[in-house]
Amino acid sequence: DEVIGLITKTETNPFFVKMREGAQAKAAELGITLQTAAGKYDGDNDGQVAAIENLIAAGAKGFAIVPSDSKAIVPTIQKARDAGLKVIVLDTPLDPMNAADATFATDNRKAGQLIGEWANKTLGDKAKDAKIVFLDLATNQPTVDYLRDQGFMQGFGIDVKDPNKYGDEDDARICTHEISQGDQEKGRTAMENALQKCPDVNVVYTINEPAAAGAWEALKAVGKDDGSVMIVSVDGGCPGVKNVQAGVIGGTSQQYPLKMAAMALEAIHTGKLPEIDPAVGFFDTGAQLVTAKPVDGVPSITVEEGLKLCWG
Amino acid sequence: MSDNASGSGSAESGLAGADQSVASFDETDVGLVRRMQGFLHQYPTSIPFIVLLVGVVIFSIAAPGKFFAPFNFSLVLQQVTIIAVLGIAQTLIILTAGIDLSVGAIMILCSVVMGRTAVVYGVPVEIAFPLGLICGIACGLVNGVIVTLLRLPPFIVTLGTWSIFGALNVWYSKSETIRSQDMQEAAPFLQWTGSLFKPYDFFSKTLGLDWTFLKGWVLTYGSIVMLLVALAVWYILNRTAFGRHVYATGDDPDAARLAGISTTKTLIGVYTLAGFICAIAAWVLIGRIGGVSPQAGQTANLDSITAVVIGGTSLFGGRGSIIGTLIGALIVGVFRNGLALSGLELLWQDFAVGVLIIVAVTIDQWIRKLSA
Amino acid sequence: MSDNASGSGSAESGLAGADQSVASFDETDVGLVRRMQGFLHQYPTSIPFIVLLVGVVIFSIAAPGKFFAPFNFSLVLQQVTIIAVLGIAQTLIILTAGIDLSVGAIMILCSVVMGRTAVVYGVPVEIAFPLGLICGIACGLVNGVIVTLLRLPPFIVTLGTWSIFGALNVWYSKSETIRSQDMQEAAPFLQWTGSLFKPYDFFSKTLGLDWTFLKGWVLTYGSIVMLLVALAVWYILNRTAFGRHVYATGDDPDAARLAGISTTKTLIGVYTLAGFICAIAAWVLIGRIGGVSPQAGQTANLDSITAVVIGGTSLFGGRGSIIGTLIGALIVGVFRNGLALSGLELLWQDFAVGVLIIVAVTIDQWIRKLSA
Amino acid sequence: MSTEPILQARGLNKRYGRVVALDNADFDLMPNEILAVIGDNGAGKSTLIKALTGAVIPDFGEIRLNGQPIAFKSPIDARNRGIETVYQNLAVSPALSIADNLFLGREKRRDDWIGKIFRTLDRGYMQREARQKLSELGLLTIQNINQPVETLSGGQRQGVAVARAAAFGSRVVILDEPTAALGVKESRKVLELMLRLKARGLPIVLISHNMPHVFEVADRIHIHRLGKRIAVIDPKKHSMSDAVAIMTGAMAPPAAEAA
Amino acid sequence: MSTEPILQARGLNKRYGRVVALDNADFDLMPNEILAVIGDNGAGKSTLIKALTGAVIPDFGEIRLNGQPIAFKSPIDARNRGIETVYQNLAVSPALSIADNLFLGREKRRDDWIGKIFRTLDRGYMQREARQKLSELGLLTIQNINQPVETLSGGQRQGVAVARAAAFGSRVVILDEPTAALGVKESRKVLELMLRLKARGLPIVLISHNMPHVFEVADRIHIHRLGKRIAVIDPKKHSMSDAVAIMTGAMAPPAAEAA
Ligand SMILES: Nc1ncnc2c1ncn2[C@@H]1O[C@H](COP(=O)(O)OP(=O)(O)OP(=O)(O)O)[C@@H](O)[C@H]1O
Ligand SMILES: Nc1ncnc2c1ncn2[C@@H]1O[C@H](COP(=O)(O)OP(=O)(O)OP(=O)(O)O)[C@@H](O)[C@H]1O
Ligand SMILES: OC[C@H]1O[C@](O)(CO)[C@@H](O)[C@@H]1O
Ligand SMILES: [Mg+2]
Ligand SMILES: [Mg+2]
Repeated sequence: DEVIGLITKTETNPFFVKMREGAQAKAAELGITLQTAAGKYDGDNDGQVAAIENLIAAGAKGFAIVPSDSKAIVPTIQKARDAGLKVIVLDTPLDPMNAADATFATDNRKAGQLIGEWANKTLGDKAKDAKIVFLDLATNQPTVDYLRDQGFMQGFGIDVKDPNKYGDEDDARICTHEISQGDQEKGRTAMENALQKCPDVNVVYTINEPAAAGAWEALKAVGKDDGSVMIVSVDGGCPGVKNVQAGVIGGTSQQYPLKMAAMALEAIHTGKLPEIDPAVGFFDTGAQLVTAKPVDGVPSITVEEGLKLCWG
Repeated sequence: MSDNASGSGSAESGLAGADQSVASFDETDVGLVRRMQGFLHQYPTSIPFIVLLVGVVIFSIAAPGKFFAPFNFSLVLQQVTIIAVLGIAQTLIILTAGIDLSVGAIMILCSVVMGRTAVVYGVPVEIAFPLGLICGIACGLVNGVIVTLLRLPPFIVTLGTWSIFGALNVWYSKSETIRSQDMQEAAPFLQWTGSLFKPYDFFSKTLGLDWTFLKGWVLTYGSIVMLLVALAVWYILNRTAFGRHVYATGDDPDAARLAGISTTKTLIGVYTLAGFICAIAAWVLIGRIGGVSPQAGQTANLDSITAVVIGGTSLFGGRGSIIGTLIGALIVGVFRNGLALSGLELLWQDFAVGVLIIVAVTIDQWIRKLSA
Repeated sequence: MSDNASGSGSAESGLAGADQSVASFDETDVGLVRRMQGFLHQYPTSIPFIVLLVGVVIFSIAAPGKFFAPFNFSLVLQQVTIIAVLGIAQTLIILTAGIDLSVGAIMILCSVVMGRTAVVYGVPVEIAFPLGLICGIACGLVNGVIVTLLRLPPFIVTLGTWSIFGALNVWYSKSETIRSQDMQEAAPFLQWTGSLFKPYDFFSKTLGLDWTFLKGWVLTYGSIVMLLVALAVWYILNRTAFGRHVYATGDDPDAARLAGISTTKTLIGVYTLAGFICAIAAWVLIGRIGGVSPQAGQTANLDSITAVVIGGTSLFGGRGSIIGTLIGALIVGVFRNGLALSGLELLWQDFAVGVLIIVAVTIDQWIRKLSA
Repeated sequence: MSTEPILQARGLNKRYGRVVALDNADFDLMPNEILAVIGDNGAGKSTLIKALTGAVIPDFGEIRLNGQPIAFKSPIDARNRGIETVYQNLAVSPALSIADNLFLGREKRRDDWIGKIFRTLDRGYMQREARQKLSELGLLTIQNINQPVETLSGGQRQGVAVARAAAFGSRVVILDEPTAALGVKESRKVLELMLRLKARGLPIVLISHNMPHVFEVADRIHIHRLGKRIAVIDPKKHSMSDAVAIMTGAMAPPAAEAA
Repeated sequence: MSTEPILQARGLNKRYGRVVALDNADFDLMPNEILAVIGDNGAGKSTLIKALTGAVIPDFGEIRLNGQPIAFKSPIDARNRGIETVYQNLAVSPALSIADNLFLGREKRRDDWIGKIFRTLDRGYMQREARQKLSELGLLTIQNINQPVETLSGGQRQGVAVARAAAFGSRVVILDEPTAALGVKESRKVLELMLRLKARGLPIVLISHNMPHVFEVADRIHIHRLGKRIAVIDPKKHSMSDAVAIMTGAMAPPAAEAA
């Protein structure tokens, strides 16, 4: 009886729940046992370390993991590989990336860049005196957080200074960075506070779609749901794509968690890894911009296409 | 033995004609300070209120123009509403010397039950909403029954049910978000707590009063629900027998039992009521985020306990008040909002919140000592 | 008044020749059950141990072959080490009727101080390591001084310092993780707690003993450090005057003060010692993850309190033990590990953890009642 | 003594770990009598009355109220049957006010419709009553009836507990050292109160170390020693000195009256 | 009364909100005397001795020890100056054992090198001593010296507190109703103990409602009423009846001795 593991960051984020559903379907198809685990919060390294150890104890063939702390987990992954387990990293690459057997992920910087470029081109001339609010993830800036944030800035044409850190820029168009913890309620509070500082905001970058939904409620409450403010996000979950359709979110970079998980299980089960471009270093499961208002020079898919590919 | 000692009988003969007057002392010293002291001594909940005012003054200076504005005050009120409602539930529990780690989980579970039943399963909101309330009552009842019948520490029980309710949430919600738009279509009533009440419009329309000073003030109906819940619980605690039993149970459970109170009934009542209030919080939550998000409210437990403790309620039970909790929630809300507006770097905002919490409670204790 | 009543003097004449013997009752009923009862009554910490054993038996059946193996037991021990060490610190605080929400933050801050100072700033580990320990002592001292001098509730104080220490962590660490490889190069000593001790090899090498039953068992030096810390704190609590003062302070602080104990000194001592132990936990943490992760340990507070409470220590102070906390940490570790190996769906694992925690403590209370 | 006892116990046992607090103890309370229970410190008097009132569940032994076997599960059961007790540790709620404590568990609601619908308490009534009950006990130094009980002096606190039992006892009143902390004047009032209750037909159990008090009011004296009743004596036939001698083991219990 | 007082207070005041507990109270304790303090419940006796021993900080007023003005910040200060007190609420730690309570705050370390280096307690010694001290008080019913104090009977608990004060007082011993919960035999032992302490040269303050006890051992009687000392009388010159009459306000305090 073959055991393969899947370890995600948390258990409640729909992104990971869908990833798990994808893995479950694949496991049933392959006739293997899937053992799942998750951290207790986004950033919980110790929970993931214990999960890996338990998989070793369970005699698993290998596992896929979305690392909470891309550096701190490395020695434990090494331990698992030494014990003969195949390890495939999903969503958030390790540092160094080659510490895993393979990485299947969204290119988060690119995901940010896509919405940044789209926002910039959509605004056109107005882009040069835009007022931008950033609803980021957490004070300690985990990888996804700065990758998407800095990617957006690069796409929008802002000088990012240190590309692995936000908050050090001096572009006048940046009005404020607020913390949303990727949560809808906290996203709303963050947007409310941002509105106090930047009453004339017209672009809102959000770390993910729950934060975007919260921001929308805050904007709606002050009558700024009239199209004067553009929200961009990352995820491409079904509620998010529907929000694009409804005009709540202007554009979102869609990720493909089910694909990541299914591919990973297949690869561990068969022992055959897909072709990986050495220049990138990981298998890019792709990020596509979903928007109802495509602009030239920024590849995008329609809402209808997005809805077909969406998760959760 | 002295020759005077001839039993208690002889001593008592001295009692004839004993003074029957009640002790009384002249209250001559009635300067302003003493009157202030007397006031604070009699109304100790006014003390955290003073601390709150101090906070408001400081931030009005630190973030000029932005912080001190009717609109911003309305915002702060909206931002603290959920934690305040949960804080009321938590106050009830903490007054009995318990603690409830499951309030956040109950709230999410009930919001999922209300929202998903109505929107995804298409059940009329007239049924889905009461179902959500029953969910809260049931969760609270489970807590209460385990705490009393198995005689386990509330910390353990609610730690366990936190896990259990959380699992049920994942199971029932399938971790799927419900969008504000879908909610608006299927069950707008659930969003009502998020809609705005404008006192100026209200008074000018209904009573024809042109109270311009009210212009700019807005309230969500959620905030009004919060105030009503607070009022009701205040009444229960202070004006009914059940309320007295809550205090007695928390103060000294053995004494309460010996005095003939059923601490079991009291505790089950408290946990159930708290569960019901968590369900109300779920309604307020839906109003605030427009829809349902199964991952919301993860810090709600600690935040609600914080509001209670800053509001002056003792974690050891038997001492505290609902008004304190409301003010406690507001104090934290004002600090967070004020610091966010102050433009301080995020990292130093965290630092400042920590310092301010300690300072606030220090001032509180200091005034209390002066007025003792 | 009856004519017999002629004062206490006359009553006391009956005292002459009063029985001077100590009350004694025949201990005839010494069946097995009564002896078991007597044993449990005298050694109440053996009760959670029984619960732990029950858990082990159940999982050995539920996850056959996988759970009951020396390798897996070693794993569980490694997994609970950090929480157990923090739990020891937390036990000290809780025994004084306090609570420390900052233990996790102190641990992370100290691990960052140790690791970053050595690896990034290139300071010799002989200095960086003590610096980390001093960091812990300083944090604990800050908590203790605020709690005692400002007389604030520990909940508030440590909630505040949690924020403060957390901000200092972000500031000093720049949120940068230190990789294991870099640590190994610059300061391997800090990783020592993660290296393996193999009892079989040890005994065969040093004493030439071929104890085959030990084969397969491994321990990290971190686990050994944990045991040593537990032993030392147990000794302090039970065999020194300071330890008695800790219990007395938590039991009834007013009585302790009236009895002539300096509760201020005792509390400052306790918080400082707890801070020091958190710094030791930081060392164990570095060993466990190989490097330094500035965002680790967010649930460490709750987890450590859970271990303490499951271990039978009262949140109201004055009653509890270190051994209980170790077993409490192990119980949770065994549940989580056993459930993970059981192959249950994640969601139902959470559900089961909740149920098992409640069941475990129910059994504990039930045995206690039988042995009372 | 020909009538049936109101409250009776046979062979009560209670042990705490290795300590035996009750060792086959018997007990009889006759109608309309004041029964004193005396004994050394630690003899088991308080445990006995706790066992009789449901505050402690005896390991074994039988209790009868009016001849019916009963097994109180909690003090509430006893109270519902009209047995009112002042426990030695008083059982007051420190943070609650004097009035709250007096009416704890039988709060008075307002008589009007508000009281019916909203279950509003009649606080004015309870405060007035509380003040009056305490004045009856001579506790005149209490200046503020809404003062929390924890701020009262030792004697005032005891007064609150005694006033509560006296006000509500309807079948049996049990007082465990009710005057221990009371002054001369206040003790006298409590003794008078006991005689008044007895005149109203209530039987009373009085535990006390104060021999003059005991011999003044008791109709019979139950002597407890080392966890059991060793004698019941008639205070008119025995001197205080005898009682003390029996209680401390200096004298053998009189044969006829030995329990 | 020509010698200087050991412990003296003038014009002590203490109010709690609207309640005045001490109202310009004076106090004098002479060398090698037993001074009784009597007064109604709530008269302020306990507050007075709390103010004298640092357990309560008076609002104003002056305290002198051996003629030196002092301002104790806490009971520890008083204890370090040799003043040992049994408070009315006993101040024992319920969860700690009898032995632990007796030695609380002055634990005995082992004499050997282990004790020096590891500060190990000499538990055997403390247990033996504790057992002996309690036996001296006639508390023979205590079966297990390692029993937590909370499991003791009311009287046994009081015995522990009294034993502690008696064992360690070196300059002044203050006893606030030390025999309230004690039996006849045990009370007798405490009175004997007081006389023994006095014989050793220690002055003693005894607060009690038990007039026979007071008149038996006291050299002088301080009468407290409504927060102040209203008289100091000589028990040889006044009867119990006079004392009670003065204390309750039935009789005017004797002019010469009025404070
Ligand atoms: N919870 C308990 N655990 C252990 N021992 C107990 C407990 N309660 C009482 N005891 C013991 O039982 C014995 C009887 O106690 P009890 O309180 O009944 O005595 P008492 O006769 O009321 O004494 P007193 O006159 O001092 O009040 C004592 O030795 C006491 O130590
Ligand atoms: N902390 C407090 N807060 C408010 N009032 C208090 C406090 N402590 C004492 N009092 C009041 O002060 C007065 C004096 O109390 P104190 O305890 O000194 O009396 P006492 O003479 O010792 O009486 P007893 O003989 O009953 O022990 C009482 O009326 C009491 O209610
Ligand atoms: O919280 C950050 C996490 O949230 C997601 O965007 C899903 O909503 C993930 O891709 C990311 O890892
Ligand atoms: Mg007793
Ligand atoms: Mg007193």
